[in-house]
Amino acid sequence: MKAMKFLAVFTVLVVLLTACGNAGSSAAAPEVCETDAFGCAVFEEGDVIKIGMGAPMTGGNASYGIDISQGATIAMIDAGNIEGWTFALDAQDDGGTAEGGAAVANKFVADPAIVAVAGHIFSGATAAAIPIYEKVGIPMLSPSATNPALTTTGSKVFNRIAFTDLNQGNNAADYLYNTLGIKKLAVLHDGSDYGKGLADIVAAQFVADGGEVVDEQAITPGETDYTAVLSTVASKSPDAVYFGGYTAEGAVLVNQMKTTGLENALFFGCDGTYGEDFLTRTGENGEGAYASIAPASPDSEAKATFNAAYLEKFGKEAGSLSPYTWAGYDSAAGLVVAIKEVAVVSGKKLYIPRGALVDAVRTLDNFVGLSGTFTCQDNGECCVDKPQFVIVKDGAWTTAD
Amino acid sequence: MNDPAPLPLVPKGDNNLNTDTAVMKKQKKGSKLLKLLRPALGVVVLLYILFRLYQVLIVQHEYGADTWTRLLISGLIIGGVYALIAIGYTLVYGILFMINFAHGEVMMFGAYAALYSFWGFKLINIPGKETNFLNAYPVIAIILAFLIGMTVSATLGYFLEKIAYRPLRKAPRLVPLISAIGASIFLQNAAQLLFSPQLRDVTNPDILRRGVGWTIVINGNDVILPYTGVFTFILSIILLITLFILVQKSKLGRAMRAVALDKKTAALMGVDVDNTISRTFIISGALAGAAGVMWGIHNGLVYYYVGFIPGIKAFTAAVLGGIGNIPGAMVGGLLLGIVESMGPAALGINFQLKDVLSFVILIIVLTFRPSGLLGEVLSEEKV
Amino acid sequence: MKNSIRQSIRTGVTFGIVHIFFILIAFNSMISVLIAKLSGIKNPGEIPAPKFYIAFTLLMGLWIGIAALNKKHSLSVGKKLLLSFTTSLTTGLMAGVLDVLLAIILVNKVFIRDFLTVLSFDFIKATLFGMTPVMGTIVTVLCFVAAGVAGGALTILNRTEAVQKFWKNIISWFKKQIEKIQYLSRGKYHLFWQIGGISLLALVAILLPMQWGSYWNYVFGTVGLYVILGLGLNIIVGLSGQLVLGYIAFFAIGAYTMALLNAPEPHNLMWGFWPALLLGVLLSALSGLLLGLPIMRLRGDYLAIVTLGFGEIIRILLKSDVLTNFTGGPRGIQNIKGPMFFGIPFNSEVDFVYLIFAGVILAGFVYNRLKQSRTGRAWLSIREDETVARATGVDTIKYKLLALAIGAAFAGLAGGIYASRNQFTGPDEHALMASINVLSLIIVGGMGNIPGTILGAFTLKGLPEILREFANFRLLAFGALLVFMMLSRPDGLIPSSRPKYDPPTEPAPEIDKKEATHGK
Amino acid sequence: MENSIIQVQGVSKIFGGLTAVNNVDLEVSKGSIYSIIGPNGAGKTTLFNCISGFYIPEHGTVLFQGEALNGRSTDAICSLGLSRTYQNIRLFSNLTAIENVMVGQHPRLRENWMDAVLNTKRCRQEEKISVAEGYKWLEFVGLSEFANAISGSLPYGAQRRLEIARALSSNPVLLLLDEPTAGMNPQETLEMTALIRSLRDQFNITIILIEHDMHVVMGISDQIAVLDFGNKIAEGKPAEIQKNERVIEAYLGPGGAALANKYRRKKAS
Repeated sequence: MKAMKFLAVFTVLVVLLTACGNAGSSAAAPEVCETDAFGCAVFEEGDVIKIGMGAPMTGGNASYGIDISQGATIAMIDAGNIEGWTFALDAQDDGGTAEGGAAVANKFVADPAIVAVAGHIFSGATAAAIPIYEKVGIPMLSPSATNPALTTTGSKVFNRIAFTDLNQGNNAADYLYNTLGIKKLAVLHDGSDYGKGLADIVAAQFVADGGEVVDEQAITPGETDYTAVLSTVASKSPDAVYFGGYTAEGAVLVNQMKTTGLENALFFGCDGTYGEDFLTRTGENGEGAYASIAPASPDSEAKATFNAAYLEKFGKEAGSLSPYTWAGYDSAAGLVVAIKEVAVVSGKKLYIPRGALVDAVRTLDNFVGLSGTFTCQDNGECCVDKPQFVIVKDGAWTTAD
Repeated sequence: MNDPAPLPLVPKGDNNLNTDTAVMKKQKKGSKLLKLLRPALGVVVLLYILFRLYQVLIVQHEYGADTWTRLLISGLIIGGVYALIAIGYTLVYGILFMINFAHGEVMMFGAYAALYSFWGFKLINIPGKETNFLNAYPVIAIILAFLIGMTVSATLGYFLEKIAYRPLRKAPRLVPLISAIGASIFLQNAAQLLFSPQLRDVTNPDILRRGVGWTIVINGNDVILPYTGVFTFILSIILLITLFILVQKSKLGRAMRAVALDKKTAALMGVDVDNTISRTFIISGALAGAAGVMWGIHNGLVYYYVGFIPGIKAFTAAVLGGIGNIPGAMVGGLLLGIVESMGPAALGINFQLKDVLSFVILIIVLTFRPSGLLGEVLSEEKV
Repeated sequence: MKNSIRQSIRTGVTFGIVHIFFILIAFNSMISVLIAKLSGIKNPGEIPAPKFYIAFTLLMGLWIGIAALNKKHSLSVGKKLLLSFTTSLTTGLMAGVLDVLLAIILVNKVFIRDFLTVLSFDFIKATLFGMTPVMGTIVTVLCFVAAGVAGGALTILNRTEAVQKFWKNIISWFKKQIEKIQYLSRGKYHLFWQIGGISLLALVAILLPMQWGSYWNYVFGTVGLYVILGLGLNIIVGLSGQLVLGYIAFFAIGAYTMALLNAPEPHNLMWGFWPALLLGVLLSALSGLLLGLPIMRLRGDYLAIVTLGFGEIIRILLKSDVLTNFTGGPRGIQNIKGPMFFGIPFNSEVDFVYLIFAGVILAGFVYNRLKQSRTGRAWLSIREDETVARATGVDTIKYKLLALAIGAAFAGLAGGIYASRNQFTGPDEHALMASINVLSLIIVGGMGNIPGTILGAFTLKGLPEILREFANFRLLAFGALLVFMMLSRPDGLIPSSRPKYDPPTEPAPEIDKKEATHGK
Repeated sequence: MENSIIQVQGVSKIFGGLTAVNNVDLEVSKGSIYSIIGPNGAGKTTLFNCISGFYIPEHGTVLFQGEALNGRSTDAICSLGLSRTYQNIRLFSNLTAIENVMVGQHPRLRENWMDAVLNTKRCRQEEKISVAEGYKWLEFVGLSEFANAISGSLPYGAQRRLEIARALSSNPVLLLLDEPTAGMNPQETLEMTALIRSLRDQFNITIILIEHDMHVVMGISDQIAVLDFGNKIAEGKPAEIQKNERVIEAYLGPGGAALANKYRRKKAS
């Protein structure tokens, strides 16, 4: 009898859900669409061109997702239109996990209006999402997924403007050893794939350069008291502390270094600890802290206007939620450039050949964004120039010589 | 004697006894194995720990006395806060036998209260003086902040109980737990939507600036004893003792203990059960609020997720000390704090593994004292 | 009457607080956007036209008006209307006060978003319906009162004989249909109906995955995996009554076995799907035993916290530097090879849905068989009263361990499939929240029965997907629903019932002392 | 000792300071009904707990059919053929009556979880049998029409009988009944007495029972032991016990004997 009742419930649910999730298809189209590997996305009058974004909007990492999506939203406004067809961002919550990432990816795939994805934000979600986009030819341009393995799988659709750990790590180590003349380095990371990857490379390279790594420790992210770990680091009396991770923990470390016998050691962060938030949270403790960022003029015109727009729209300083605000803008803007490149208008309809778009993103060349200038390689790495090093001087990030 | 069915399994005569004794012997062996295994496991772990301690302390001799002092300090401070939150769990558990999963979120709102009240005070300018209320009258400001924080959290705790738990008092044991989990998810996201997911720093009054403190010189290096830390620790201890006295001496305390023992009888004796439970939630909420404010003052960082991890830790601490037992919660909290700060250093393992360490300690303690360090030992149940 | 007026005002205040909360989290914008979309506007933007805000306010008013008359039957129509009026007026006035405050913020250009982040000036303008502050406030109050009274009127109308009769008819009609089915399925066509029902189910299960597109395939796949998990945890919590909070650890063990044996990095073993799955199941079962051995003496919440600790230990170790070379550390493991099915690659979403359905059927089958057996009864007796169960001859420790091992094995199965479907697994997939989800789903669905577990899985995993329309409010709504469900149905959506045993048809074997006793 | 089924030899149980059972000897001959009486707190239930393995006595041994029970877990003891009921009813109250009885049969059955999953012949057979047996025992205690009712919801008397059925369903040799008629009205008491007697007569199950109701005790016991403050102060046939001075004092306090005699004389005249 249960079987029958359950059958009823089941069928009802099935019908309900199928009603929600049915996909459309494209109509007759210009020849590009015939030839294109994945066909075209078609837009009627008044439709909007959608760019997807999979990001953690809830849970412990929500600030990243929300901030990056907000940055991208402004990119949508700046994007203008293609003969009347405007752009819109569809940011979905993937919780930063593989399960969420795959769910969101499948949702985007089912939505014909989604032509490209700015993201995902976290490497786990991205890894699970790539194969799904691969099948239907939706290009990705991730602002922040740094896991090196992502670009080694020969994916056609995945690109990123984020630093690879290798590039950033090696240069940072060399800079520490050669330019700053650090001999004894302590390496910390937050146990995330980003932080750990970076820290490991820095440590290895620093040793290769001839320096000594006196201590390598991992901290538990999301906590607010790292005095214990810092004390043990202090007992090794390093000249500098390298930290691979994000501002959330980086700022706490900088503050607590002062009370744990590391007041004379130098703090060297990464692009994860760069941003206004670091300054406000560390105050005078932050003076003399380093960070490495993508090569760009940190205070360009565009950036200033963006910051103003961001503050106006979201009531927060750009970069106060996460260091990736500008990267978020860039990933969306870069996709817009690619889309404008390939979009075709014929007979009151807009056609976007998906295959061509995938190539267009992969061949993105010399795209000047807020967080750097990007040229995508064949493997999808778009940020390959040497990083630029910045230091906090009188409460502001200034280029270190 | 002419039915086919039961013959094969209803054993008869001698052989049945043999089979039974055989079965019994097997079970006996099994239980003996268990009896052996538990101490064996404990011994192994203990030996390993001792070996590591020997390695680190004697052989490598990595850290000097100054480092140990620093570790001890940070351990005590964090432990004090844990203890304070743990009390909340213990009170509620002792009286309702439910895990108030949303307790950490209650604390989080207390932290937000501290953040905003300090900001508010900073905005109030004192006419004439070149300063603001926060720094002009820091003591008043701090007291006010605590009052606000405790009020907010207490109110939250009160309504939490009224809305999410009270209707479920007769329900199966796990139902209130799920309701609590729902409430916790709700509160977290509510905070995120209200106050934005931004991570923010509490601006302390100057007399309690973070990262400043008395300096003691221990073998050459000066160890800083941060003001905020000392403040936090002393205050939490005071609060704990006050609460202990309250529960032991006051009328309310008696009522609480009565309800904890037996709701029906307590009601018959004229104790207003609902009222007592509400008050318990108010008290535990207020304590969580205080913990939140201290968290804000000492650690500074406040965001919507700040309550989750301490919540779990504090619950661990409560169980470690013997849940339902107030001194137990204190001991558990301090022990957990110290294990977290000194343990990894002492065993020479990565600080990433400090939670592993604390949970292992928990498991060991519970395997030998199944009701926690100070929990009353449940003997074999009376029948 | 005076009393009920006071009560109605109290209700009004409550709703006022709710309304203010909604405004402060910009819930009204979200609903307005939804309304706009429903009314056919393709891209309403974050802040749609004022009329949709008015619509939101009206909806709130209606709700209040209806709620005001909750459990009020004896009163006369006029009084009922009065009640709904007072309630909605109270709320309206509170909303009005809020509007005034907002207006002040707007007029003086106070920047308050550091404290309450949603209160941008555009938002405030929209909340005041884009009118002048005074007008906006007045309109708000009017909306509430009008809608409130309308809601009251509706309720009254709904309670009139005719309407009630109408509903009754509909309900009774449905009841009749169900009874018909029941009758048929009981009568001599019983077997036919069983087979019919099951084959229909099978047909649905086979046809739909091809039909409904990869997204819903994925969602249903996830739901299926959680059904398996739920059944496993049901054996531990539902049957043998041990509260285990670290259940996801076993899932992780299954997933990592699959990943380590079938991914190029870090070991490149490539054993293939099926052996890895089997090994994963065995390993999780084993780990269940190992966890169980030392802690079998613990009961209730002590067990809960210890197992929670176990879960966290597994997660942290998987993530830690110590094991990075072995488990890939925080990066997790990528490019996990999908299964081969008799030489055919078998890894599209649809295939996996089938695979998962198969897993669900297997799990349900095993669960059912166990539940209705000597073993199952032993577990239940332990859940009911461990001491007495022991004295009744049940080797409690053995059976508790057995429950842990089998439950863990289920988790291992789910984990293996999960890893190879996502082609990725990492330590943070297996956080505490996942364990809690599984526990919630079996309790929400109704402890200890399969339909309940399935429904629970739909609620816990399907609902958030359906709630995606709610954007950032998704988890907020989810948490609220969780509480609400527990309050409204403490025994779960489908409470379990005890199996019935009919008396034996052949004459019961008479009790002969020689067999019935151990005596010599 | 050929005829005795259980021998309690010098058993003592001490809680902290207080000696609940002090060096008690009992010997129960097979097929008899043996009552243990004594004022409240005399240590009767404690003695039961020592015999059935809930407590491990500090001194002394319990021999059951010649085997020492010391240190054996309750489940092992149960599967030796010794089962019991409880002073405050302890049913599996969310299970149905029949399920309770089926759990009771646990030690008799050999089916394991693999059998259940694969639904082997053994499993099917044992399931059939355990239902049949279950109904048989419910029939015996007169509850077969409540078979599928939730046991917690049964009336008090029925619960007592169900508990006995559960104890019986493991085919015990020795049955310990802890106050079987407590809180029953005279009618129910009579039924219970008859039930206990028929247990012995039909199945030759030896019964040790703790009881306060003297009519019951005197009515059915072959042998009675009296405990007071943990000591066995008397043992013998009902008639002897009724006359025993110490017993009367134990119940009525010092000088009780005289009082009792007066009372007897009144009744006589």
